[in-house]
Amino acid sequence: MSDLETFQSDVNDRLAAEALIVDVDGFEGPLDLLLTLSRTQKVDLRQISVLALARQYLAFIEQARDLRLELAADYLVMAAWLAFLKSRLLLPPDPTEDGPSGEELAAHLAFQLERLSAMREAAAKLMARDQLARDFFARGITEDVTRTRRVTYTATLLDLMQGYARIRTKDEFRPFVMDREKVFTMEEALSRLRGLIGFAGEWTDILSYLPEGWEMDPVKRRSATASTFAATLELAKEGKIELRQGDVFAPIQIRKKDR
Amino acid sequence: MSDKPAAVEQEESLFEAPPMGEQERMVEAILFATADPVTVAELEGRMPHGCDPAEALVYLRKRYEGRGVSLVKVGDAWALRTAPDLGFLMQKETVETRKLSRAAVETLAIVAYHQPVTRAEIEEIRGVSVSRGTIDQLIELEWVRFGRRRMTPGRPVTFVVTQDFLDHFGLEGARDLPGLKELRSAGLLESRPVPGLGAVPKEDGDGDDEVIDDGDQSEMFDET
Amino acid sequence: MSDKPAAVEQEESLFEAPPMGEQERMVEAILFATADPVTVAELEGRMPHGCDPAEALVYLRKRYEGRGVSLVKVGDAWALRTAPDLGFLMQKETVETRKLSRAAVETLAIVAYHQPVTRAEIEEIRGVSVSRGTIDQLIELEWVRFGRRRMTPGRPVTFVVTQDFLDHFGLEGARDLPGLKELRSAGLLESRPVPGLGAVPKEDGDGDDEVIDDGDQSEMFDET
Repeated sequence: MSDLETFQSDVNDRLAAEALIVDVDGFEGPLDLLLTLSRTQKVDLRQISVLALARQYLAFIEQARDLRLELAADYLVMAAWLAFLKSRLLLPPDPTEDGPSGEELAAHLAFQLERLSAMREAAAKLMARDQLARDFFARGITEDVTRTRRVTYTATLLDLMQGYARIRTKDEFRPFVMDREKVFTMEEALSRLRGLIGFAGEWTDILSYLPEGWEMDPVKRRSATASTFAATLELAKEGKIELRQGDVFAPIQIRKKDR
Repeated sequence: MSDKPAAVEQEESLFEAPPMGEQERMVEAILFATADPVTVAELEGRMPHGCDPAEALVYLRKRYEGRGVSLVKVGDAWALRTAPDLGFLMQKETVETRKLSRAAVETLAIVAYHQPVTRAEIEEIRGVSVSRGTIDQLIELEWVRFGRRRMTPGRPVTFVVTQDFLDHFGLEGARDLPGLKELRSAGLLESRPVPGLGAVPKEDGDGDDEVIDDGDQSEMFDET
Repeated sequence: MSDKPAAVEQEESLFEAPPMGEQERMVEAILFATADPVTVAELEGRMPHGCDPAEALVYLRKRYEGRGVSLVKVGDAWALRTAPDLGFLMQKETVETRKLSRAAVETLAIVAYHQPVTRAEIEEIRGVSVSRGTIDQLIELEWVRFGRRRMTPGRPVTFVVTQDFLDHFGLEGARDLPGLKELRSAGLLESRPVPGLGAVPKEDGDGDDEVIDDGDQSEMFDET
């Protein structure tokens, strides 16, 4: 119970601290956030001060970052870009430098915001229209005169595409049993090693014990390496071999243990 | 619309009923949109208080006299029906549609994506032999037709899709068919890791041809 | 249904089209018989030889003006729909549609206003990646379909809105989208290149004559 209380007060502190900060998850990306911020300037989007907007955004990100370290990459990329834009807008243009001017970049950003805002309004207008089966209706009794009975077959584009996808991705589908083709089991590795260690009088790299045909394909190689390694541990436990490794990540070597 | 004189004798009611012209419109709309014949009582229940659907029906019936549609009584209910003498126009309405079989869909898809394609090639891609009936059916549907013969030994016949096919599937051209990658990104095909590119396919092998879901590496700002 | 001697009458006027009043009845009956919009071409195909359904539609539209049902144009097809002001009578027929997410609504609007539009362009406008389910949902609703590929590097697939979309929102054509003219004159439907990234080719530069050409959706935007 007291845990819960502590938790509760933590949450309350956090909520208080974030009182002015809208949860970043509530936004659909940096452009959405910028659009919301721009509304506080209460001017036509065409007259918006991109510099002021950049400052607001950076301040927002700074603050949000203090509180939530997991702030998304998109937002940080936008923050970096806006910081760059801010400096371009503040510093006198360098005539030797190529590339778009700060004003051009700012104008483009303003355009993007205006366009997004316009699309939002358009979407709202669209949804506010009278809609079929809600405000107006189609014919309820469709004709059922059955005179000529002709059978036609139908399929949707979706059927077609999914059918195609099904065929083309067939090779990717590996049911469990098939998948084992690329798995070298520890039992297999053990029986293979048992047959071979008789020859391991000298220290030899365990990788030289990988079964033939398993060295090239990365998936097979990984599986065979792992099972072979596990098998050597098992054999070492049984006292049949010795293992050594010179250094971290150095080759692991084995040698037959003479009794 | 309110050209009709309002109903003469309106029952004493708290609210004034709409003018008869309006009531006629209402009855018309209800009969048009409802899937079954509608009784007077039901009309009354659906219309504003004080309406007289029976009277509106009289006007409506007169209005539709001699038209392509007429107001008919079905038992004790009313419905709008196309005029009996125009039944011959309805032939196209009586088509029974069935879903295309999976074999046919797959064959059709291969023709669309690989045209011109020979029968042997279709079989190679599908990994099963293609029955004669399947291609015949597609040809009969006029979705597939013969293309030119391939200039290879045996000069096999090829298959291509038709304009009817494009029309049916709402395509501008066969080239506009989305590729696998696009299918995937449009969400029409569950994305799954490509073998050899890291993640190993999940080993819960559920069936062999259903797409395995890849637990979705949800993008942070995924919309819902 | 009774088999009136309509067929007989039909034979008589083998070379003469029925009078316009009769044609109007036929169009009316055909449109009454179906819930889906019917194209002029289809009307023509079903009516007796020599009929002019386009003209009959003009009369029919006038006849239904101000009535409970009206004749509406949907793309290049026609349908009868109840008058929107009577929607309140139709609670029983109302179909609860799945509520679209904000992302889906915005994506739909972008496709409608910017069509043909690529996925990358949608993302550029929204400033966020389009999740798989969003376009999938719109395609499933049959409001959005694949258009032609853009003739730019990568030949990306484009999206356009469908006749069902027009029908659903009561639009005669895409050019009747609310506020379209204003948006266009404000330059908000242009795809402006990001400064410094050079010009991005916008329109599908035709000239690729291999593409099967047909009903170009750009005509939806044609000013008449």
